Amino acid sequence: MAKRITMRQAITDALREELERDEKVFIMGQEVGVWGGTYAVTRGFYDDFGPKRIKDTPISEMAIGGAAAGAAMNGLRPVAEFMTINFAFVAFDAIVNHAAKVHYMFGGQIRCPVVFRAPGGGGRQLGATHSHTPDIIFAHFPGLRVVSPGTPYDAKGMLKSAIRSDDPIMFIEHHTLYQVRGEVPEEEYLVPLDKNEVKREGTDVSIIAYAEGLRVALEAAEKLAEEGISAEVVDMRVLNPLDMEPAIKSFKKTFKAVIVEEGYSTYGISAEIAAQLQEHAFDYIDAPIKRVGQKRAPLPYSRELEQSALINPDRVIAAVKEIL
Amino acid sequence: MAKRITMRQAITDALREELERDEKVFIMGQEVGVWGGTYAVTRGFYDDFGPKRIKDTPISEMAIGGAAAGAAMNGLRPVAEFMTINFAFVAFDAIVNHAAKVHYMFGGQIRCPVVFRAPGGGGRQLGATHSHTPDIIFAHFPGLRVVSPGTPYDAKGMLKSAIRSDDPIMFIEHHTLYQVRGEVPEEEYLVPLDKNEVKREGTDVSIIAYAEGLRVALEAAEKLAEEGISAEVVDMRVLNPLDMEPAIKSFKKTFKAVIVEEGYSTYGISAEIAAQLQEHAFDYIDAPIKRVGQKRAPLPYSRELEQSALINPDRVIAAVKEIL
Amino acid sequence: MEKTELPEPVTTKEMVLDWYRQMVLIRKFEQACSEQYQLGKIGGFLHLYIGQEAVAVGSIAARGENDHVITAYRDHAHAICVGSDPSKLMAELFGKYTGVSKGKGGSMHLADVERKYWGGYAVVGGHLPLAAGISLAEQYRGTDGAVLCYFGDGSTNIGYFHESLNLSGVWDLPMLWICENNQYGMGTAVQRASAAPDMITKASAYAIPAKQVDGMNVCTVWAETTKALQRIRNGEGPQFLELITYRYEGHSMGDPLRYRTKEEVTKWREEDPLGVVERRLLDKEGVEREQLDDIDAEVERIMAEAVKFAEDSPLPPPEALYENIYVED
Amino acid sequence: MEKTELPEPVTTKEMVLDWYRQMVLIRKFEQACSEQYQLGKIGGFLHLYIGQEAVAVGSIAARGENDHVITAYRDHAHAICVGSDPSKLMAELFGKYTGVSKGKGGSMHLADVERKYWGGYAVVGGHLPLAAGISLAEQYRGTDGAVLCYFGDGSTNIGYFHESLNLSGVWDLPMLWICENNQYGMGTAVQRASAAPDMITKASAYAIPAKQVDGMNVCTVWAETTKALQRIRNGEGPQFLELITYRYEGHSMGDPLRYRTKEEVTKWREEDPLGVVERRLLDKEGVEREQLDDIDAEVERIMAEAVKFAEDSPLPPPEALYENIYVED
Ligand SMILES: Cc1ncc(C[n+]2csc(CCOP(=O)(O)OP(=O)(O)O)c2C)c(N)n1
Ligand SMILES: Cc1ncc(C[n+]2csc(CCOP(=O)(O)OP(=O)(O)O)c2C)c(N)n1
Ligand SMILES: [Mg+2]
Ligand SMILES: [Mg+2]
Repeated sequence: MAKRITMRQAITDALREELERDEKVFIMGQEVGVWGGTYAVTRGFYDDFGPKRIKDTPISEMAIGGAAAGAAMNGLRPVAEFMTINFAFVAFDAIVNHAAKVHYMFGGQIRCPVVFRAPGGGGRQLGATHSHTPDIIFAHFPGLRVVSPGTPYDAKGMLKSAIRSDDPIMFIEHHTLYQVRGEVPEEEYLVPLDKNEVKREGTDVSIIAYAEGLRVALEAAEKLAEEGISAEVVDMRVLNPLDMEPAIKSFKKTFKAVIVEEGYSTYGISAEIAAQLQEHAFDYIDAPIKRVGQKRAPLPYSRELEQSALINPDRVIAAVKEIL
Repeated sequence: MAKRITMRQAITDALREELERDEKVFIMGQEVGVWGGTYAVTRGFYDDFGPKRIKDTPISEMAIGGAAAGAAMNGLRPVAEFMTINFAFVAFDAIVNHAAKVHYMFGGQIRCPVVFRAPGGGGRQLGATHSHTPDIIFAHFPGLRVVSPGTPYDAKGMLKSAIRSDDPIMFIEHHTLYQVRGEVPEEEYLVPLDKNEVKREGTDVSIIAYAEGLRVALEAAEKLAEEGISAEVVDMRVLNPLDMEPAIKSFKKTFKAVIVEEGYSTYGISAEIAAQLQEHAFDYIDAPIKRVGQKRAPLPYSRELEQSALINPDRVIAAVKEIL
Repeated sequence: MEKTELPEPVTTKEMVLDWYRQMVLIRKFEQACSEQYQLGKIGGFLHLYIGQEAVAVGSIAARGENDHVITAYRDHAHAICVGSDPSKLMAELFGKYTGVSKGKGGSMHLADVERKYWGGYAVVGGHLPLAAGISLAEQYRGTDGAVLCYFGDGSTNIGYFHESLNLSGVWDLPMLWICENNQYGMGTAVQRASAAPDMITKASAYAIPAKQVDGMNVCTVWAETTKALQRIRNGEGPQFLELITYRYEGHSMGDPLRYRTKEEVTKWREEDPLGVVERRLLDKEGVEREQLDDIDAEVERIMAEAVKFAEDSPLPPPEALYENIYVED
Repeated sequence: MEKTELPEPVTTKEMVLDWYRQMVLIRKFEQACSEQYQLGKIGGFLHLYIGQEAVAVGSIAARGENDHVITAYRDHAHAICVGSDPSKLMAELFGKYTGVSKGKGGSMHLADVERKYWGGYAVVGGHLPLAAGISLAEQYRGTDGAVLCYFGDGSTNIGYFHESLNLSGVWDLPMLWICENNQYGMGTAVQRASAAPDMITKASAYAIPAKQVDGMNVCTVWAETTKALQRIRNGEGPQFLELITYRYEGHSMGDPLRYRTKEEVTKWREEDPLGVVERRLLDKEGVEREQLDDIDAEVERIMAEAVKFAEDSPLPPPEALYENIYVED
């Protein structure tokens, strides 16, 4: 039995199920309690689980990042929410230089099973500081698992796996996806944190994407199909450690690739994917590997101007046609 | 007339000359004054220029980053030193979300001519948190100029240009280079902040690198020459906005490239370079573009183990031979 | 540094009338924003200043010509107080090219640098070190300029606050730190976010003289700000004011308001800063009701114009996306 | 929370003797490190604790079995106090696989989690929120465990300090914040970095009870720490101790020491914590000189062993580079 729910609901369900399953799991962050979460992801949790399990924090990102890591080191399973990923910049050192390092630096004595949740992305007219898709600045660092689901099914299954994992995890949500609906089974399931996969089969070109990029890629593939172009869409929901296998396999089948990400493709996630494709599937490369990402400018407030900088199916389709 | 000086001396000379040239230039940072700089870059400055121009700060990276930006906004020319680039993580938001954004976000009303100096790199047995080469996490953001010189000549000329530039600049030094000597003219000169260049001519393969990577690349090229292999070495000292032209030109000549960087090549600077080469010079690509960077692990303390993770000429030579 | 006794600054009828005008303008501006937001003309986040008008008006009225202003994302009022054209402000909120920030900043990022207003900043606390740097530049040049830096009660819990106030103390910067204590940071009441009983306690950790002030009375705010700036110019170092006030509306549009009671809001509305200054004018300054009505009418005209200007203004051209990324291109 | 009066804890001769032993062991350990560093056996940064021994020994002696310890990079002493094997500590400094952190951490990153020692952390202030989180876990489980978190005077100026102490106050965490005020942060004297006159003033910004303590007298340190921990267990919330002490050596190896005078160092050496405890034992506790000599000799043996063990231990195997990056592989 399955139901169609939004990505927001899928994340809410995952959190609720894990809170109920394991007493050690708790949530901390700004406005996650009384307010119910500024994206309403934790609405009702405060009443149902109480202040011990659902902790409102001061506006103190450094302490949120560090205290969540410390609680994890000492046996709890914190899910720390950054109101948006932009504010995780303030906690950057706590995340990449503490949570991500303690297991290695102390020779395995310490484990840090913390989950950092953070919604990111542009398109909401929030201006240059509040619209980042900075996923690569986290994926760059070994020791930190970085995942970013693109469907409600994956969001629920991966978040549950993340909470049960013994490693520190950056769980990146793209807020444009919160309203997107998808099939989610009634019964419990988990999605692994180390496997990427093909989300749509095709033969002419590989469109490699994740999160909001995946949504755009699937839409583009749909339109391309109408024109008789068969695009395979590979989901890169696991960013670090990066699982390239499905992408390489797909590329060896289609000989052509367009990589799509919501953030800047320049110095972005897609740069690494392109670099690995040409290196590991060199004999199959038939055309330049294209990248579609946010245009190389800070995001402006003005709606039309901001929209002009973002990815969309047409830009993906244009890129595909360039190499067909 | 030219003299042979170390990179450290070149940076010291650049700072001193600019302090003398322009009253608006001042230096702030931890231990830059009384101590003389923990890397001795500002030794003697405190006595010569006094506490107004050479400002010791508390251990407050967020305030160092933000106050330097604020002083720049209001007409001064601050050179803010982070003792090491690892501590710039704490100031990450101040650098990429404030200094790098104010000009754009306020429609050009504000200018922020600040220079952030930060030495980085591994190889000194400082452990996982103190050994980063995280250049990409800064280069990722438009609005922030990111440069990283590999020779004393460039270090001096680029730092002087940086101090005179009206844009915020991340000036990244790799501490392994401080002792390296090179020719520097007695008379004043500047090196532009938007031009990369060939540092050694060759015909068989392009080795593309910067900073410590450049040093290693040049050493590798030397050894390769002894074996009759002619490597062209391209210096990518300008990381953002990225000037790809010399690299693409070189690649179109040699059809082969090995990219070298001190940091992780995975999700690193070299990923972007590889991605652009295959895209912009597709018809010239003759072999997989190889990357040589730090092995994908946090850096350990133990000397031998740490050394085994770092780049060296032999790893570059091996990569070159794989594609020749 | 010894805390000197300063004479009580005296207000004139003209001053108070002008403050009334500004406060009405702010309130009507915010109401217009709210309407235009409902109409979809304004996007992004919108944080209204309604209820807090006396804070910006009274304090900015006290600034000298070399003094600077900088604040957070709740920044419309401060722009109006420094004298920015309401039309250009509204145009900015409409995302138009004629806006103060060319449509790139929006509600949270209004600035008017010609008027020494460095703008609104949306990352909590991020503008505090900028303020310290701006004041450092004045000190460096030896002017008598100071910086009025506004921030909320919730912002005092972020590292930026700590590092910036300490730096201002260590470097003896001409900084006036102004905490707009409106009782909440989003849905979090002060005592749920701050271990300290009040904001002025925090200032003592940096040996910065601090005073709690009634933020609903524009005259009091003006008087205390005047004295604080005087102290800075007397060389007594950075100063701190905690202005007790209240935000009538939600934190931003779409606030579920689960965290406070209607009763609480009503209680605060009774000491509405506009009512306070109105009573003062009518009862103490001998101003006629008509005079105030004229002002209200004038403000209505200004706001009607502002909205029309915003409506009629052009959007930024597509190439504006790439303008102002770097100064040198 | 009312501050209760607590009885003065009383020491026994055996306790003081043991503290003497630990202090001697720390000093000899640090001296050995210094020698081995000169010999090139130890690399990276090396921060010695010489002069501050009474702080770690006296405070950690007061901890209960459920209490945790965490500190910064000046972390050898704390490891010795929790009972870590000096041989495994020295092996870590030698970068050997037998070291407490398998040679991956080095001097700045010693840890011994079995003994509830969470280690040394090299990013200034970075371990303060970790400490808050560790204590949160104890509170969450309802144990009587508390966390002793050590940090320097210079570290109180970073945002981490502010956010962590405030959080401990708001959440009422079982935290004992211990400031090792050794007068300098690298070359920066306290008053050049902190606007506040002393460290305890800072604690008041979080409504955390704080006390200044003579950090050169191990018995005083023990007594005050005992009481502070008692207060935490009584439910009086987080506590703060400022231990006045001094570092005799440079900040780390190769410190040019331009920032202080020989006279100042001599003055402080006169109240050498080892001298203080020695006099206490000989004059007040009726201990014989021979007894102390025996302890010194025993420590010499332990240190000789430690260095030999480190020397003879194997380096990490090449594949260790990729071990412990993730728990699940
Ligand atoms: C670093 C950071 N964390 C979180 C946020 C989200 N946020 C925006 S405003 C706000 C509340 C600030 O409250 P306060 O400082 O009291 O100002 P007020 O809104 O009451 O004027 C929060 C948490 C942010 N913008 N920046
Ligand atoms: C965030 C950060 N900034 C700067 C440094 C460099 N640094 C290492 S120790 C130190 C001084 C710390 O002084 P204090 O807290 O008093 O401790 P002490 O060394 O005196 O024990 C500094 C500035 C660092 N490690 N981390
Ligand atoms: Mg508030
Ligand atoms: Mg110190």
